[in-house]
Amino acid sequence: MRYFLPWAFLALLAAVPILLPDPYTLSVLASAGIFIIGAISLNLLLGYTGQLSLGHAAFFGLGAYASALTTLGFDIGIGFGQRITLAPQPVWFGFLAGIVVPALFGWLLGRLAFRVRGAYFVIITICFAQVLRLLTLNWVELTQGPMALSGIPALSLWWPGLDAPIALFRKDQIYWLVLAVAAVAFLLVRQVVRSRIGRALVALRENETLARSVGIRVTHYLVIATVISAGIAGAAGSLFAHSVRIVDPDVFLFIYTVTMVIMVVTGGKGTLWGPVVGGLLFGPLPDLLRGSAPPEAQWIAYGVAMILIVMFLPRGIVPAVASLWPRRAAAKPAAVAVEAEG
Amino acid sequence: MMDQALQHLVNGTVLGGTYALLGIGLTLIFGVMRVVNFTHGELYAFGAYMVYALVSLLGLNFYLSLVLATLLGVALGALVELVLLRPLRHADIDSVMLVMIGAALVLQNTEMWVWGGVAKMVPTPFVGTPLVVGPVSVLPLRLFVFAVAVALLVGFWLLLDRTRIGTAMRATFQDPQTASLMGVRVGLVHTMTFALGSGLAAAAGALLGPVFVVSPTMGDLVGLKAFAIVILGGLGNLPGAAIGGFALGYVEEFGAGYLSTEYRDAFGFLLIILVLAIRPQGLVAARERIG
Amino acid sequence: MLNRRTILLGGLAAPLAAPLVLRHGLAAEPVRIGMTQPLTGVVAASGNYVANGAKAAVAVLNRAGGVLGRPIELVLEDNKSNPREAVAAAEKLMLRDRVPVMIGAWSSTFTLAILPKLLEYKVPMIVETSSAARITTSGNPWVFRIAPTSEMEALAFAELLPKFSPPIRKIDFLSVNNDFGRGATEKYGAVLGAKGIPTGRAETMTPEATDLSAQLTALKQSDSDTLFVTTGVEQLTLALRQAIEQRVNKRLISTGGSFPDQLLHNPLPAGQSSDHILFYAPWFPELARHPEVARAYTDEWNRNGWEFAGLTEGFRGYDAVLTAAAAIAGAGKPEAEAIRQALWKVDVKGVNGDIRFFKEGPAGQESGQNHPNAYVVRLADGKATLI
Amino acid sequence: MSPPLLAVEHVAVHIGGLVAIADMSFEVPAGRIVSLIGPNGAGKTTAFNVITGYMPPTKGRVLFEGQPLSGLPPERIAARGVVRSFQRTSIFGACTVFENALMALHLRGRAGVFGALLRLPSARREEERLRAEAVALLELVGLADRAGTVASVLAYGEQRRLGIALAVAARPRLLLLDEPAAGLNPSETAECTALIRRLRDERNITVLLVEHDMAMVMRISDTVVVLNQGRIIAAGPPDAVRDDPEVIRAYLGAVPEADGVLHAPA
Repeated sequence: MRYFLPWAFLALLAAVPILLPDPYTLSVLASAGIFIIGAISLNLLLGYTGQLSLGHAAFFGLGAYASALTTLGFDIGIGFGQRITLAPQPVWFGFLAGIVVPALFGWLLGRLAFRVRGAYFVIITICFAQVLRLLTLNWVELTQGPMALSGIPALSLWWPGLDAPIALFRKDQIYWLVLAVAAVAFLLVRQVVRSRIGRALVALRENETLARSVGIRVTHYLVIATVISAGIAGAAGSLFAHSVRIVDPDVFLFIYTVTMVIMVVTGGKGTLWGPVVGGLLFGPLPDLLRGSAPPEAQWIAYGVAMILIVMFLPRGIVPAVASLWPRRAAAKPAAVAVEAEG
Repeated sequence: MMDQALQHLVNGTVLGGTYALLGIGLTLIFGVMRVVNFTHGELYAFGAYMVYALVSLLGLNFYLSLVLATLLGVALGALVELVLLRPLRHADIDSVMLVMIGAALVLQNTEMWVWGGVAKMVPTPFVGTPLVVGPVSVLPLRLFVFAVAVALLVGFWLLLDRTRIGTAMRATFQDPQTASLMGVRVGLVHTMTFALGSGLAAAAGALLGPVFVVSPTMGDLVGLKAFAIVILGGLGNLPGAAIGGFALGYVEEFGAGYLSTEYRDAFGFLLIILVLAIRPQGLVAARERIG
Repeated sequence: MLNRRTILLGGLAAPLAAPLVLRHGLAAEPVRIGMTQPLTGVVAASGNYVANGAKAAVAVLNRAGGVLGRPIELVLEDNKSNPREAVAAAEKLMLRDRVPVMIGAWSSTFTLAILPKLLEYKVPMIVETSSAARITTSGNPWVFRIAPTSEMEALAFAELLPKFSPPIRKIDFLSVNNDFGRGATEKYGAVLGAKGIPTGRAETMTPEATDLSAQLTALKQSDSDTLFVTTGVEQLTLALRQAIEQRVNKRLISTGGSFPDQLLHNPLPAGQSSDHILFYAPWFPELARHPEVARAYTDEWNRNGWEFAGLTEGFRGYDAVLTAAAAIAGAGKPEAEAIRQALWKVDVKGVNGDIRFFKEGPAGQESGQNHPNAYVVRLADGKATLI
Repeated sequence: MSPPLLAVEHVAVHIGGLVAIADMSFEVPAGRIVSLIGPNGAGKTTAFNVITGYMPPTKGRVLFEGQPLSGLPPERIAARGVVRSFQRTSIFGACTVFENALMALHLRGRAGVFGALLRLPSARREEERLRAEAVALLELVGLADRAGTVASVLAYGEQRRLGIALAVAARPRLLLLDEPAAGLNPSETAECTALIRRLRDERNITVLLVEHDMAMVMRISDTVVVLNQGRIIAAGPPDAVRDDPEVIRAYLGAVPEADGVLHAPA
């Protein structure tokens, strides 16, 4: 039964474009889905390692820019009369770059930031995203700065026997693409969390001193988590770039990190389903409110939700709902699931 | 060449004064309450909007408006502390951070709702002609802003050094448990600290709003820069925050003058990453604290 | 550090759902004109002026009976000074509101972001402000620009060169870091360079920058006699004020048609003046090409109690709506393709002058471009004079 | 004679201006149970912190199997085979007892990122092995029937046993136990003593012990090292140390507590 439920849920989500072929609804859900992928990746850091990383939009934005620039190509001078030129590459190369580049930056940030903890760590991650925003804003030769990278091609599918690749333009195609990536991201995080690595992360979160005494290498595992998290967030950014088809430096804004944080915290950090639940609640909110309320109302609602959740439901919705079923609550106290499966 | 350097020095000093004001408020709040205050930038914007409202809409005197805006900032800070932080006094630092982020969202967007998205300008009684001394020129308004900022810094230091509440704050800063055993009312100290820190941010906004423009997003970058300032000086280190404020002023001004004007705002953040990579406790040793 | 923009994915969440309302057969059904402008964010002031101008035109036209015997409805969407939001707003206008013609989107960046969507959904757009050359040269047959390109503006300015005394010998630029500012730096530099006037320094600033002291200190070191400032109205005011503060002793000229209205209330210090390249000079409506149109526009504006200085930019929205209405009338029906055809034939008496489109861009898929007029207004001690 | 398993050579630790350890040298031969005793503030826990890498020595060095440990972080030292328990109860409170055991078995596994992400067969086999080891570990300390319980709700004595289990999980060759019997009643203390013996005899683990229960120390130790004010004042078999006049003087200077046990939390 428990093995079956997630698959039924996935099947239901996959059937949405058939049951409800309204393009507007689909595009709202797809946009929420991209953020849910971001939230799933943030949860690995925020929930499982317990490190409040507030620079997550950096990885999302890096993924978007890396993917867009690989697909569009670039030609930049690096001083001393030297140039770096990249001819436009196929979109899936871009998607790959959108995962690898943020992962590399995740490694770099992890090496640097995990030297400190607490408030220092939080601020260094914020600064990281801010530096990237200012870099993309000003390195016009590469990023077009505030003029934004536009004309990014849509992702496409091709298989043998097909004359030309199918570009994924339509809203239902984009929806399915996002759903597929989200499902893969969910499974990846689940695998990590239920492995020896995931146990090491939770051990570090619960008691770093004790964890070190049993031989868990702190920086090593925190960096691994950051790299995986950054790669998944980058994939979300790449999906964003190829579906909205324009990227501007504002993707690095703190507010987008905050959006993901709200999803994770509301749903329940350190639970696999938390970001999904939080994302489904908050993802479509801006579009539900569009037209009926000014954009400020949405952010005020986000802010109030954040305050109320932290004050009155600090573990989030998923653990609270799970505790309604006493059997499962006893077995899984917001920690890592290690009991035998299947 | 020398002329340009002198001008940058003057600009950096004037800028650094307000940065120091911002940094001290933030670092005081962290030092006493262990709260990373994400609303700091919004209090800055709040101060600026209050001056705009008082001067342009109510037609009050400019100087009086500055005082009132600062006091309103103190009141808003006290309110935030009582409503949000007091119930969370024993919560972990991350939860408090999340609540403060939520509060900042609410504050900024309320400002947006009330005042609209178009930037406002505040008329001042100062003439637009710069004062010229040798190769250097500076606007009287900026000089006034700098003088007030320095006066506030000195006044703040006197408050900490000479008054009972100041002593209580310093005691709580150093050791909250001992302070409460010695009869310091920690709750009151927290409210006062947050109100005072917020007041300093509002004062900075009230001073700089008329120099530049007043807009709902003006607190964004400033809030982040305030973090940069306190990290430069070491979190919870008051003299460090003042030094960090001036350091950031000079780094931005000279960096923009001699390296790149485009990356002006990035220098501070790059510096933070460098500082944390090389010397995580901040530029100024963490042991020097209040008093 | 928080920003209030609607969620990142507005572009994806384009409102495709069209309300299933039967539109045809209702006599009083209004004709919709879509418009997207930056109503909030760093260039909000200009965007609001242009939007007001459009509202004024709709009011004036509706009093005169509307178009095709139906009232005109302006559907206005905020693009929040952000290209991504511009796409979202445009998609909402074209797909949910089903507007047959659009006006937008102030900045070249926002307009360029929208262009592919015009091709995708086949709706014509009248570009009222954006100056980047590639808007009309990229082969998009749905684009009709009434605003001048940076180059047209520079050429118009070059004709006024003899009126400057002492003459302009060497120039500097302080430009916002986007198509608008970069275009001005490039085109004015080239056009004036061809006239033997070299460029000294060219500095840039991000759209949200407020402290420009570093750029100005650098510009002060240059031996040029004239500084061109190109940016939105808020930053323009800051730049001029701070230029005086930093004693940048050069002739100050703003380009692009923005006018720093705050300088009317809070003038620059006595003896300081600034020159502004404008496309409508509201102090002298009688000098406009069609004084009666300019008068009607100014009267409607003042009736609403909007800020006087906004007139210098608001005319863009006014002229754009006049153009759209003329095209709808010419098409005989509010349908996108018919309006596109009709736009090639319009001859509108606008506030700026006559609006007619000539073809630009690759053959077979040309965009429309208008040839507007430019004025230079000198502002000193809060008073304006026409040069 | 082969080198001792652990050799502490002229270690000194200065914290701020204070001297926590002035000059300390002692050895722990393989297969023995060595106790480190001394009154409050003698520097025992500081010694543990230095040996296991939580604190750098100001002077001197620590050799394990003839190789220096100084400068290595705790997790590396654990990987070498030196693991400690903590004075204050230290467990992963929010996790179940079984999860605690699995987490502590970290060094017994090798699976990396790809094994985890791709669920390679080798990684799955390893998981099965680790689960079996976890069961065995919990049986060793008598907590097998509590496997599904959240650790924070265990009784105090059970938490202490779990703490020891966590330290033993990585199969250290040298186990450092910091006051394992503190707060235990006499029967629990007896169980604990038996457990330590079993660890040495069955699992071949050498033990360095800090403990205040003198009866337990005298019963279990092969060698007793006495610290006072950061210096070693005596070392030798329990009987010899018990009668050492300097030791008696040092302890009479300390205040015996109501239960007759000398407490010296460092």
